[in-house]
Amino acid sequence: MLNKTERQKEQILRSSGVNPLKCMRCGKCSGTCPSYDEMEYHPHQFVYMVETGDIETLMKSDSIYKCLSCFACVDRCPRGVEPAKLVEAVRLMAIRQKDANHLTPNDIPALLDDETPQQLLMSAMRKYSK
Amino acid sequence: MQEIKREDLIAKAAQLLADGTVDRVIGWKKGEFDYDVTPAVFTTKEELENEFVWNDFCGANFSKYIKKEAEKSESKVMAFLKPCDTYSFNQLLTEYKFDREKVYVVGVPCNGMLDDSKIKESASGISSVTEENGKVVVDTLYDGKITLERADVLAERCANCKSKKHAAYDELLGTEGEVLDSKRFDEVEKLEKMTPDERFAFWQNELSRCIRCNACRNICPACTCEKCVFDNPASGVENKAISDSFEEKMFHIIRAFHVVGRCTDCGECSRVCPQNIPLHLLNRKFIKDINGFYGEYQAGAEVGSRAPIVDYTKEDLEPSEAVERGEENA
Amino acid sequence: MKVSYFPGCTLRTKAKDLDFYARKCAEILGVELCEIENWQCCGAAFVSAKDEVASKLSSVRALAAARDAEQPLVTVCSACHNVIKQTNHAMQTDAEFAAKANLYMSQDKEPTEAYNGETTVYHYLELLRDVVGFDKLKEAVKNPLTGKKIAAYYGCMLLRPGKVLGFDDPENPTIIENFIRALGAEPVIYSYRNECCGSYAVLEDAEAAKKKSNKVSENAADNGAEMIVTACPLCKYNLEKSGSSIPVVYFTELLATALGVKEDTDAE
Amino acid sequence: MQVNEFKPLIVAFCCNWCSYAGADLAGNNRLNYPAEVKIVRVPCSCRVNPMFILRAFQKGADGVILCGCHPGDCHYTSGNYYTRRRMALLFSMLDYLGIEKERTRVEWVSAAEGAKFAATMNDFVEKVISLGENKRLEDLRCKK
Amino acid sequence: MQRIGVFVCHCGTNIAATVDVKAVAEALKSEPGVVFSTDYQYMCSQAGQDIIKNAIAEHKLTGIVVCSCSPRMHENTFRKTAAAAGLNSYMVEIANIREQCSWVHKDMPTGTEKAIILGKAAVAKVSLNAPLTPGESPVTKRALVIGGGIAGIQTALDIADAGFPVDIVETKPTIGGKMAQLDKTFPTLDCAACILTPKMVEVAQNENIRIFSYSEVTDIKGFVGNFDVTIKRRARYVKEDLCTGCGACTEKCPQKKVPNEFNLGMDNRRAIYIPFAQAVPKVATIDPNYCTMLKTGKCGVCSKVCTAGAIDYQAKDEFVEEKYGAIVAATGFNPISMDKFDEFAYSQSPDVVTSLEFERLMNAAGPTAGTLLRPSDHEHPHTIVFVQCVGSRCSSCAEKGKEYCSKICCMYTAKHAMLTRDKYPDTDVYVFYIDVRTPGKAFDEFYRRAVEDYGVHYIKGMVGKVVPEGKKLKVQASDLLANKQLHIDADLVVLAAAIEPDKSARPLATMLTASMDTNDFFTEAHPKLRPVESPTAGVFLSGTCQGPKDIPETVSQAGAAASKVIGLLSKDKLTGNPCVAHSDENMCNGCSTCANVCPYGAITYQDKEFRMPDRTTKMRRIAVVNEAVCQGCGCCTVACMSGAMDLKGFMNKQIMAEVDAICK
Repeated sequence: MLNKTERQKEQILRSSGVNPLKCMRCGKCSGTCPSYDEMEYHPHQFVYMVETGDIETLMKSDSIYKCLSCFACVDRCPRGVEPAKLVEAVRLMAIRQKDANHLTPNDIPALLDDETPQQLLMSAMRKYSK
Repeated sequence: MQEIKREDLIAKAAQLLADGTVDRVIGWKKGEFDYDVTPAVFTTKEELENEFVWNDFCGANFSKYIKKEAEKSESKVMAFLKPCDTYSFNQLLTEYKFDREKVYVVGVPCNGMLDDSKIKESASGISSVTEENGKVVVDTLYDGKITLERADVLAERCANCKSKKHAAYDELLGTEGEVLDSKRFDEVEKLEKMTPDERFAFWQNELSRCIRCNACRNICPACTCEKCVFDNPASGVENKAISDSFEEKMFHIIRAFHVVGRCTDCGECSRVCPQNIPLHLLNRKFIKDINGFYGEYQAGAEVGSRAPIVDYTKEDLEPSEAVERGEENA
Repeated sequence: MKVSYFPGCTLRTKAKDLDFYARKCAEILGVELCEIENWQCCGAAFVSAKDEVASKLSSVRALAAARDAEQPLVTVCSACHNVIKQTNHAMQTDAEFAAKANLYMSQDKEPTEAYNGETTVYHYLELLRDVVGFDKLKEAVKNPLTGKKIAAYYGCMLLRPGKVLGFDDPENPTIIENFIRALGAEPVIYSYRNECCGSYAVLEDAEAAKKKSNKVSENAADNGAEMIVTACPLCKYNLEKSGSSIPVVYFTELLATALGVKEDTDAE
Repeated sequence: MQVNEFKPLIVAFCCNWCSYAGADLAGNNRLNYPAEVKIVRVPCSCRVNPMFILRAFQKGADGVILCGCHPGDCHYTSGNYYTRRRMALLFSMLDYLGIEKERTRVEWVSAAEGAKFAATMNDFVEKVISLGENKRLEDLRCKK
Repeated sequence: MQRIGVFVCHCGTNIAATVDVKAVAEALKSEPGVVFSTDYQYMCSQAGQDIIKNAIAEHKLTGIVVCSCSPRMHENTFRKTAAAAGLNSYMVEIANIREQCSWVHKDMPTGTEKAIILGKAAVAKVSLNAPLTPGESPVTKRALVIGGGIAGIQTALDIADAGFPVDIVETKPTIGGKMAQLDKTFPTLDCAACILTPKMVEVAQNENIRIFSYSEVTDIKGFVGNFDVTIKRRARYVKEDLCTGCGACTEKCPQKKVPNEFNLGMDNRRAIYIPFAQAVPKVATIDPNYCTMLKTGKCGVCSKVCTAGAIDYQAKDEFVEEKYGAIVAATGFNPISMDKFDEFAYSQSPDVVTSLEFERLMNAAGPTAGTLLRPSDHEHPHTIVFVQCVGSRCSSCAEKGKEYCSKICCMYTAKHAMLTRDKYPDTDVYVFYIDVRTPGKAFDEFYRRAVEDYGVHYIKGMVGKVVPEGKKLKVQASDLLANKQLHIDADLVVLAAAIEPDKSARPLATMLTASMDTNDFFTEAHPKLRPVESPTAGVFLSGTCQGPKDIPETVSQAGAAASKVIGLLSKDKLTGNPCVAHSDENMCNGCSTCANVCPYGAITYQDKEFRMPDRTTKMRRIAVVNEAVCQGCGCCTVACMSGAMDLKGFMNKQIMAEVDAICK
């Protein structure tokens, strides 16, 4: 039987399709990340923490909502690790929990202005709620 | 009905014998029945006048006889070659099988030959086969005269004739024809379109009838090895008769493979098969594949051409793609 | 040439210009945009998780519809382009995902044949480059934008993930620059053209988003650009909202101006 | 539940310079592949006569795979180019006769590709297992 | 009937752990022809070989099967053993029960079963073996070295010193290669030119060495000891024998705007040029892409100023054909293109340079005469960022980078950083590294000096983006130890680009029929035991064409390759491979199909008289194989329809017997 940590790790790896063992710890993902300063845990830490199974910590961190999904870390990683996919997998795991939506339709009106494109709402709902 | 008359052929042969150009003539002579015509060697005008035959059953390809005759003496031999025969003739020259100088080729136009087995399907007890007004008239012992459409009893290879043009001759009688756009691959395509199970059933049915009489091998102008691999004790596949259920498949696959790029599609193998196995469909599959994979190639179209199986390009398709492509066609 | 067309949600509302001029210009360039019937929003963000199926079905349906019409599928919005191309790639390469998606689709009211990634997806710019050809485009230009210095802003969604989208070299793209050249203007190369404007974070952290957008517009302006051209309504919104010192326009507007189908040639 | 596991018989012809060395490398790196694969060493893939392949099937092989150097890398310059043509034609013919096309394969494996060798063999064996026993080309009397 | 002995090796536990060796020996005892079967710990050991020798004598064996490791490992060993016991060495077959059995299968029953089958196949084959005797061929006592960098230079000098003639073919107008472009060398910091140019002069003066500069190999035929090589001498429009290298033409040539490849395009040269002052041969070359005379027929300035009358505008490419006994590949390397790494802004700013360009910027003979200046504005850079592993250790995308470590970058970057700090102490130098790899004599000490004595900032992390902004390069990077994202305003960014084999290596390998790995490095015959030989006999490897190397390694490998060449050239005759094709004249049709597919032209035809059964005679055309030329691929045997053509050692019957034994 797997314990909870192992189960979580297993789920993250399956859902993301990422193999963190490919990481050679160069830090290029964090070197290239535009949201680095907003994040508590940085892309390279996501990779390492998933590898070590420290997923609970990541789920609780606001970092998972700071990633812009710009995929710069994915394209620039020399080893093809795809850190952004790990961030996304962890975020999904977090918001899929009961009542854990990061954003609900009720929150939205307050955030809008006249020009806000639909796209923004759609993507925000897609990313932050289940 | 053939364009050139028997008399004209005899006259030409007699003239060449008389002026010393050649001392032997390869032609056809009557066997037991009208439709049973066999190759023969003639040396005098008299023999020719008595026995020489030229009719709708002169399908036999002389190429292999030429090889034998050319080896016999230093003097020249004359042969009548129909367009399809000339391809085999060239192919044998490509393989250094005889000396071109020893053969005098008289090209004869061909209007297609008849298939006696097709006639026999409609008539039994045949006493003679003649032609009247473009139709085939069969005299039978029991049912009297039976009239058949020529197209219905034309040999398969003639119905799908690839060329009325001679690839080689020293002298041509009558008028030269054209290379034709034949439908000879239609049957192959039909098979390709079947499911593998259907194809297997088809070939299982056909090939299991093989009695390993070796007639196909013996008539085949491409099978002119000094000694066949199936008779070669060092080959590991030596056997003269079917020894087990697989042998006929092995034999026919290997035989077809050995004539890849060399088979001119003369159709003799199917003509002589006593079991009526459509052996030409194996050869045609290879020809079709070669055309599709490596570009059009007609064995025997010219002397000295390099067959695709002994050639390559760096960009050739992979074996897996070859099979895939076969499927796309299906 | 006929192509299937997927306009996307924003092009029906806030980015009508992007859509309107795309259609007008296509006509001139001999491409018929056949809008897919009953298309549904692509969701605006591709969820990379393999176990997320339902949210990708609208893209699969659009792809299948294009397949059935035997046409390539064209998008103008860079987000739709990103989502649909990534979904198509998943359908081609992830058998488990494809099987799940097809299973869902088989429950549709009018189910189509199972879809396995047969459709070619073009962004409108790719259509111009690969199908119409920039040479042909150049010939069709009526009002060349001579002398204008224009910065192409790619952002992330046109380019990345590079291997999946196959749109252009993600580090050194040339397609919009060549587009700008074809229209007679001068492209401005600047480093931030392929960096993120931060717009996904607008609702989450507006300040952070603004910082990133400013870097982009400042970098473009510093390199001498008079105008930024983009394919993404979200980028345009964010760049403008963050106070870009130079105007931000859709590439289709620029195209329409050059082709002479836009009255207001003064795009500034 | 008792499962009667089908163990196919696979003959792999490997050229001495690339693929046999690739197989050795798979061994050096301890990369597993099924023991059903038996390798016959030939100097070059072009040494493989179609008769050998048919013979293997005749004697009960369920799959035959031929491995050679990558096109362009043949130790003998051009051997594998001929192999490629020969096998393209032969395999197409076998398919035409209704023989399952997954039973035959040509794969280019370099001396550096131990991993590819093992992966190829694993995949090939898996495919052949899914086809089951070779019934169409075997000689019943040769099989026990 | 053969009398066969079977010898099963345990290979310690390598085989015995997964194969029941005793059971294998026992099972093979009952195979037809087997009269003796045994097992032993290490068959390849002296004691093991003695067992074989004794058994051959005692049991009058006519053939032996050794079930052991790969024949690629010890086939020769056991052949020698057999020969020592008076048995023909080709009466030996190996069953590979290690690499292809015990090492790839997990459990004992499976391994044992397969080992027995492999053993049976070998027994079946050896039963049909016939004794073979290898033929002999002469050795041409001349070597060809392809590539005139430090590797080629050293190899050629060593071969020449042993008294054999050597030709060097170099594509550039001068020998010297990459080393000639370097400023200083690590870890001793000698000046590269000071140690290289004397060697270049030595080459020029050595009577045994000919240099074909500005030339390339276009065709290679033949085999070990007997290569026929065609060398294209490209027209340089200057007569080498007349040119004195005075340089008058290169000063007067009016075409001044030609990018100077020696300085990597960072300055210009003339259309007629001598690459650098110490070039060998020191002969001018006209660049036909830029020469006005050659392009338009108008100018002729160089011809007018040349007092030696060496200019020849009519020159044409010439082809030289020469015979060689051995060929050494020394084609070297190049830094990879930075096109796909534009996150570092290489294409956007001239102040982002590769390490080799930096080398030229530091060099006294470089575009800045040795003063470190930014290419853009010729100002002193005050902040320099070095980025390591650009394109090295990059597995994400084959067209982008290389999966391997380029090996030399850590050390040359340390050198660059140190030299910069030494010359310009006011400069801040940052090195972003993933790992610092310094396995070499005095290497780590060198790197530590850069950090400890010269104050170079080594930062564990990677640069993610470089943005040119005004005169600055904004470098965004991660500092993994501080867990911070850094933003550095740099004046110069230096990229340690991965190195890759020269593009000429691939076509050369094809001509040589030498194998390459997936990265286009030449493959060695054995990675540990035969590192300077190609698996193709008579072809040797020198320098970075075999893998990334620094200068000391290159020089030692060059010497090793030379010693292998000398060993080959000192032989008068070579023993050939007896496993060659042979045609049974009684079966041969003379159809020429076999000759069509022979890559070596080893098959010819002759007319031969045969006595027929009826006592007549018949002339027949038959194929004859030249055994010295045949390499034994066996392509002809399949082309031959009748099976007349067979391959000794791999006869149709033998392979069929193996197949039968496996399928039994």
